[in-house]
Amino acid sequence: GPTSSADASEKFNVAVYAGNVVSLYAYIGVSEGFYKNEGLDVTLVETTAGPQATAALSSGSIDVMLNSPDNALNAKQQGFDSIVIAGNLKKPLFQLVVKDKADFPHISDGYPAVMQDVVGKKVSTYVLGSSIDRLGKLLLNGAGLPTDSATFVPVGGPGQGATALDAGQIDVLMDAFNPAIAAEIAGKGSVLLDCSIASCGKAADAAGAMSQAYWTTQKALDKKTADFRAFVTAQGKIHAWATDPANSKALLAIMQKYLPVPAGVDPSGFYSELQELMPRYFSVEVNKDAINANMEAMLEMGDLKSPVETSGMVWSEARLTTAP
Amino acid sequence: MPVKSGGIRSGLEQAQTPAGRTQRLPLSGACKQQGSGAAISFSHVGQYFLLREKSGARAIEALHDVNLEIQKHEFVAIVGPSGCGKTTLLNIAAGLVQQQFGEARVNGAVPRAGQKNVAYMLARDALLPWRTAIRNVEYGLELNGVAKKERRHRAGELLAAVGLSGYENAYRSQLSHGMRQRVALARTFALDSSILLMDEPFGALDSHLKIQLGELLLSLWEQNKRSVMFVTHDLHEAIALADRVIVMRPKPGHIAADIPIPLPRPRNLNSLQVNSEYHELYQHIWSVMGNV
Amino acid sequence: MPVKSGGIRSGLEQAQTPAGRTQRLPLSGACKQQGSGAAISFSHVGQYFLLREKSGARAIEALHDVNLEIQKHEFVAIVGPSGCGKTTLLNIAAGLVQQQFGEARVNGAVPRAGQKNVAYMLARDALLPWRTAIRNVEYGLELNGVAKKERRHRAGELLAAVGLSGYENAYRSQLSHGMRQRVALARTFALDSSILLMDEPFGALDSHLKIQLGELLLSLWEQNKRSVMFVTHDLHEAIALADRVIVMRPKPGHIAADIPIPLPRPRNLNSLQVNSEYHELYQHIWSVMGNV
Amino acid sequence: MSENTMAPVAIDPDAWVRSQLRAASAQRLRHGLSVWVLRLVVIGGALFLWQSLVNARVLDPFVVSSPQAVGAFLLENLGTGKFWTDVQATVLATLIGFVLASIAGVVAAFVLAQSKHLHDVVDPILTFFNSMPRVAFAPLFVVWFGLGITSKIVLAFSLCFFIVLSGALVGLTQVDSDLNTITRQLGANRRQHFVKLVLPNALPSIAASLRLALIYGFLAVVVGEMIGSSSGLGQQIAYYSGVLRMDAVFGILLVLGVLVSAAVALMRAVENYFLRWQ
Amino acid sequence: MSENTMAPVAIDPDAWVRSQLRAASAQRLRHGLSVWVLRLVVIGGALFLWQSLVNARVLDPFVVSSPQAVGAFLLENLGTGKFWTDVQATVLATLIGFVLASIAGVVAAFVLAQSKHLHDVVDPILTFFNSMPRVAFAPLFVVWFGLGITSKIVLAFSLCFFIVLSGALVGLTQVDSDLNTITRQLGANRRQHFVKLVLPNALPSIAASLRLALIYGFLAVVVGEMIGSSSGLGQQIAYYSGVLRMDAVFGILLVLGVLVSAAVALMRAVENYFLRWQ
Ligand SMILES: Nc1ncnc2c1ncn2[C@@H]1O[C@H](COP(=O)(O)OP(=O)(O)OP(=O)(O)O)[C@@H](O)[C@H]1O
Ligand SMILES: Nc1ncnc2c1ncn2[C@@H]1O[C@H](COP(=O)(O)OP(=O)(O)OP(=O)(O)O)[C@@H](O)[C@H]1O
Ligand SMILES: [Mg+2]
Ligand SMILES: [Mg+2]
Repeated sequence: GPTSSADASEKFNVAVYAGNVVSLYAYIGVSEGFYKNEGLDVTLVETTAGPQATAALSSGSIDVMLNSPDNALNAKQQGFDSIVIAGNLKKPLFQLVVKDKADFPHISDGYPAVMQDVVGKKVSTYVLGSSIDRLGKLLLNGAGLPTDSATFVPVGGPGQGATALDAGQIDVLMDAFNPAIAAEIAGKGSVLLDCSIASCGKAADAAGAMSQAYWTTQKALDKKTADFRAFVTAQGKIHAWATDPANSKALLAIMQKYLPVPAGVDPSGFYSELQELMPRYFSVEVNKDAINANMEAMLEMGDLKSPVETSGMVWSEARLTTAP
Repeated sequence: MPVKSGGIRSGLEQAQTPAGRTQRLPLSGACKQQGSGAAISFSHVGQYFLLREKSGARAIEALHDVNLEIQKHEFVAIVGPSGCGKTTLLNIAAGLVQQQFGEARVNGAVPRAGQKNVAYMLARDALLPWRTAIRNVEYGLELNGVAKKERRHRAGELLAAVGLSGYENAYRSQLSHGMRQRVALARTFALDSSILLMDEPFGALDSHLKIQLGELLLSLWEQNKRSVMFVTHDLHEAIALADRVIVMRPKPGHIAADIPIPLPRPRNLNSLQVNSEYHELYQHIWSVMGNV
Repeated sequence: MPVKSGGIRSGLEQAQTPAGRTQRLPLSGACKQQGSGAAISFSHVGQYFLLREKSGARAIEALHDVNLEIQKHEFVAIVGPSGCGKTTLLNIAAGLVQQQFGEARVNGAVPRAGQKNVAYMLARDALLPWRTAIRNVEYGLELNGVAKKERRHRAGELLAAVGLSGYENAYRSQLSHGMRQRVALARTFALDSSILLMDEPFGALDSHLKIQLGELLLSLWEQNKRSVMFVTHDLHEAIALADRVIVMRPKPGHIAADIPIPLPRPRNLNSLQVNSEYHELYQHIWSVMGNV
Repeated sequence: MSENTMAPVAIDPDAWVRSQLRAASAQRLRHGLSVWVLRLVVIGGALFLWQSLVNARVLDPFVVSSPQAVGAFLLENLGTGKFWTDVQATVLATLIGFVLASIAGVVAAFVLAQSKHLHDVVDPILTFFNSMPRVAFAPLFVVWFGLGITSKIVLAFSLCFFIVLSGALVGLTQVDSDLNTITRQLGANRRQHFVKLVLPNALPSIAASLRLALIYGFLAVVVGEMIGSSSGLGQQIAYYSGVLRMDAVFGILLVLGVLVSAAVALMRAVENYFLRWQ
Repeated sequence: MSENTMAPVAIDPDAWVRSQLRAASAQRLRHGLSVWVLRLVVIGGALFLWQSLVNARVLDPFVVSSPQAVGAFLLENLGTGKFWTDVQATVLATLIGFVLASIAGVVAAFVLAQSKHLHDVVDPILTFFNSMPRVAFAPLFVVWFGLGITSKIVLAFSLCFFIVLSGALVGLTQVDSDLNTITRQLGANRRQHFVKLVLPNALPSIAASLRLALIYGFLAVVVGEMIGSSSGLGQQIAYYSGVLRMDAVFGILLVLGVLVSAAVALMRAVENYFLRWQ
């Protein structure tokens, strides 16, 4: 209950993606003691896929999870009381990397022109139906191309696409930016599209504007309100710390610890690029519009059968994005 | 001394009627009462086995209207050609096969596998390969909760009695054929069962050992007032040991003769060799058997 | 007719010296030449087995300085008490056991398992349980590439010869003990091996069948000029069938006597019963065996 | 025992045989019926319990779906071509992997059964490879063998092979020594010794391991498809669990269960034919 | 054969026994040595090949890492407390799941071996559950049993149980009928019949299935940890493969292989002790 926040250590389980840059703030929170300072004894539970974590959330074995709005919308439609308490990303997470630039003559023309080159190619995705898969289809859709004009190949999860690209199993790697950067630095390919820099079309930009956030359930929220309040406070402090240039050395150390450099990749280049890109992505604000944009896109693509009531999906105490 | 009962008569009677296809109707009440005092009784026992062939199946009549009573403390030997149903008859008494026709009784009750007081020695040794000789002899004692020290002692004595001291720790694979049979024999003797069913127990032994172990069997039989149903191929052995010799014949398996052996007890098996009555009995039964 | 060789003499010689711990030095060249013409020869064969006990291990001397020659077309029977090494000797001839001392030869060569022209009939039936009786008899023929039709024909004939027509399609589990042994016998006879090694082949059979199948064995032996090494516990059987009876004794297993059987051939096994020479031989060997 | 057990011995063996055969087939029928009735009762009971618990909100349909929803999903999808294409992809990959692994497993077991020395050398190395979680290799297999059927076949092979090897080794090394002796003595060459004695003797063990291997073959292919594939039931499971459609996930698992059960039943029938002597 | 095979028969049986025992232990030592040398040659050769192919750029270290890199990773991490905590978590979950499944599997096999009817009813239902890819259930297990050790134990159990059941059933139903008869006849009750006859007779089959089950128990736990866990080697594999640290992935797989091999070797030693009569 609310009084329990007085306890020095309140058990609090947070599901994050194993070794993915998206989990960076949670890693900072644990290693810099931000959670402890708020009276939370946080255990990070590493998972590889959102649905697994959603199941764990429903059982109460975790308290909060990193999730994308489309997963949350799916869950909501199945009768699950998803609710977002804090943001995490403000840009689409992924980059597109291609093995051979020569096959992509429009590479310098930016979106949407480059998408013509993707037609007929094999594009990696984690699993069919995953957020990254959906964003890929939004990119095609936004460029006026049918969603099946490229072949989406599920490679299992983050990181595995890089090896598949290298082995020639796919032509285009679509992945979270740390594996994408790694692939590029290791000379496995070149960036085709980075939606954190260039616009990737209205729909994709909107849908990706909160591509990952911290989600929980209304039931859990009612039970442990004070803990969630403490968690959100900690997220704010983490953001402030991470974006303060004074902490860049400590941040590098955390990255080195939690996001190890892949084999065959130059560490200095990898970390400097990570550090440079990182501020463009992270935010602790919740973007209501991103939830609605996601829903519209999903309705259009048939991933949702009917609209979902989104008004209750944001916690009243969450920090909201101020309109741009 | 064995009690001579109607068993002999009915057996001989049976031998005189050709093995017909139709047979007597249910037993009379008198016959039933007779059975109650016997150690083992079979009345009108019949047994078929199904043998599948390429085209359909056919019946093997392993036993046909078998009537036999073995009294308490009687030693009955059964002889007869291979396949005449001797083992099947033992199996019925042991409760391992449920006869299809007629009735069988052991100590007045329907035979049941694992019945107390009945020891069955199979024609094959059936030693547990993962146990040493002495632990095989102990097996029955162990199953009946005899304390470790006592059963080890008893097993050691019996192994010595069958001539196997020194082989206590040998596994089955390290024993000769006859040695295995002797271990099985020791295992059978280890329990003081009042009824012994024995299927060619000395089949793998040489004549000297046969005599030696025959005398061991007779002494155990006399001490403990046991009843013995003893299947053998060796007519000499049958006559030397038994009170009655039952001759069976095949196709279908039936009792052809039931011959009392009036040799005096206790018998010295070595000296029987020079006993003329013994040789006469042998010639008589041999001729009965030869009429097949 | 069997050729009498030095085998007898050396065997009797052996019987006269007590089985000592030290023995003769290597064979002379003469002895070696003798061996070359024999079907089977053992010279100075010795065999130990290791028996592990709780405390350490001990040696069982299964064979001690065994010298024996079996000539081509000779029928040699081996008798002796259980555990005296008869099966071990057969196993050496069959190439299944490699003797530790001395030399063994079969048709002049070192024995080898699976050697052509040697048939070994084990004391246990060793039928394949997933094959029917007739397919068990065919087994050896099949392994030697005999065409299906021919082997089926031959197997059928042999099954009939051992009294099992009608049981062609029975599995091992459906046969009686003696029937299984007869199937194994038919399997052994199916191949025209020139050397037969037989370990108590009639052990599970009644006396009538023993005579019947003994005559079958003799006729096959005479027709095909085979050599037979025949282990049995039945001294009557040994004398009735063999040219020579070898008496073995245990602890350590050695040859105690080698006795020629000068009964005329061909022999009618039934009429031997009334042959006085036969009975004299029996008494003689029995007394030799009794001296253990 | 009542009077009628003392009835006269049967009059006519032929009639007895006929009655026995009739009784046997009636018994088989009765047995089959009672077995099926019981099975249906068990299954029906389980489904009823499932639905009731969901209806009573003891179980959360979000997590465990419900028989009704699963049924609706199956009704809708079982007819579609896409569904059967996926079934085909999964079954084909499994069968190829399974058959190859079975042959290789039995052959390897045969080779290892020949030489204790070789066996001792190779065994821990095999254990070592077998002990690595093959599922962790699935992405590597994707890289090495592509996203198509080959990588699933390899994954299935890598599981089935060791199961068959292990089961077959038990069977192949447990030959009765008398049968061994007689077979060698009758002049069998190595091939005959294996084909006529060792193999039939090992059949029960091999059959059991083949059944297990088939099951794990399906499992491997499905997991492989879940991890990286463009078709197959596993890919469907991954997709539907990604969009939290538990009704669909359960529906596909149900189809898989039925498929595998049917395959196993078929294998058992073949096995019973070969082991009818028992 | 040379003259010396015709030497006099051994003089002293005691001396012969001693020489035999000496020869046997020397032979064991020689065998052990040669086996280990060969194993090391095979393993060393494979490592050398791997490293050379990477050095020659035939294999890409990005994809397959290299023995050197793996070694470096292990050197760095084997000493750390975190690593051993993970090892402990994985081993503990596996052992608990394995032991429970072994007992349950043998008991279930025993029950099914008692009644053909029950067996016939239950068998397809068991097959059905066994045929469902348990990995697809991992999220459900997480819901039911949490993210801690329990869900991994359950996953391990769900794989091991069926492997042990299947192997034990083969062993338990293949009892020599003579031994069966004699044991019943000597007055064994049900428990004794099982403990003294059926169980020892089934030991080779059970032991083989236990070995296989242990291996799959590890696999299940690792996969369970990969899917969602806060500790364990599987979680490490998921983590490092997400960040493309193939050296770490291979290093952890290596550690797993060594762990499981050691466990299997231990089981084999126990097995040999019990089966020394063979
Ligand atoms: N389980 C069975 N299935 C089919 N037939 C059987 C079965 N058991 C026995 N028989 C048949 O019953 C008959 C009698 O067999 P049984 O074993 O009683 O003979 P037996 O007198 O003991 O012969 P033996 O002296 O050879 O042991 C034989 O014809 C045999 O084939
Ligand atoms: N594999 C073995 N390991 C240990 N000892 C053995 C082995 N084989 C045989 N022996 C021993 O060798 C001796 C002779 O055995 P063998 O089987 O040759 O006797 P046998 O004369 O055939 O006896 P039987 O008439 O009982 O069959 C016995 O003391 C036996 O214990
Ligand atoms: Mg019999
Ligand atoms: Mg012998």
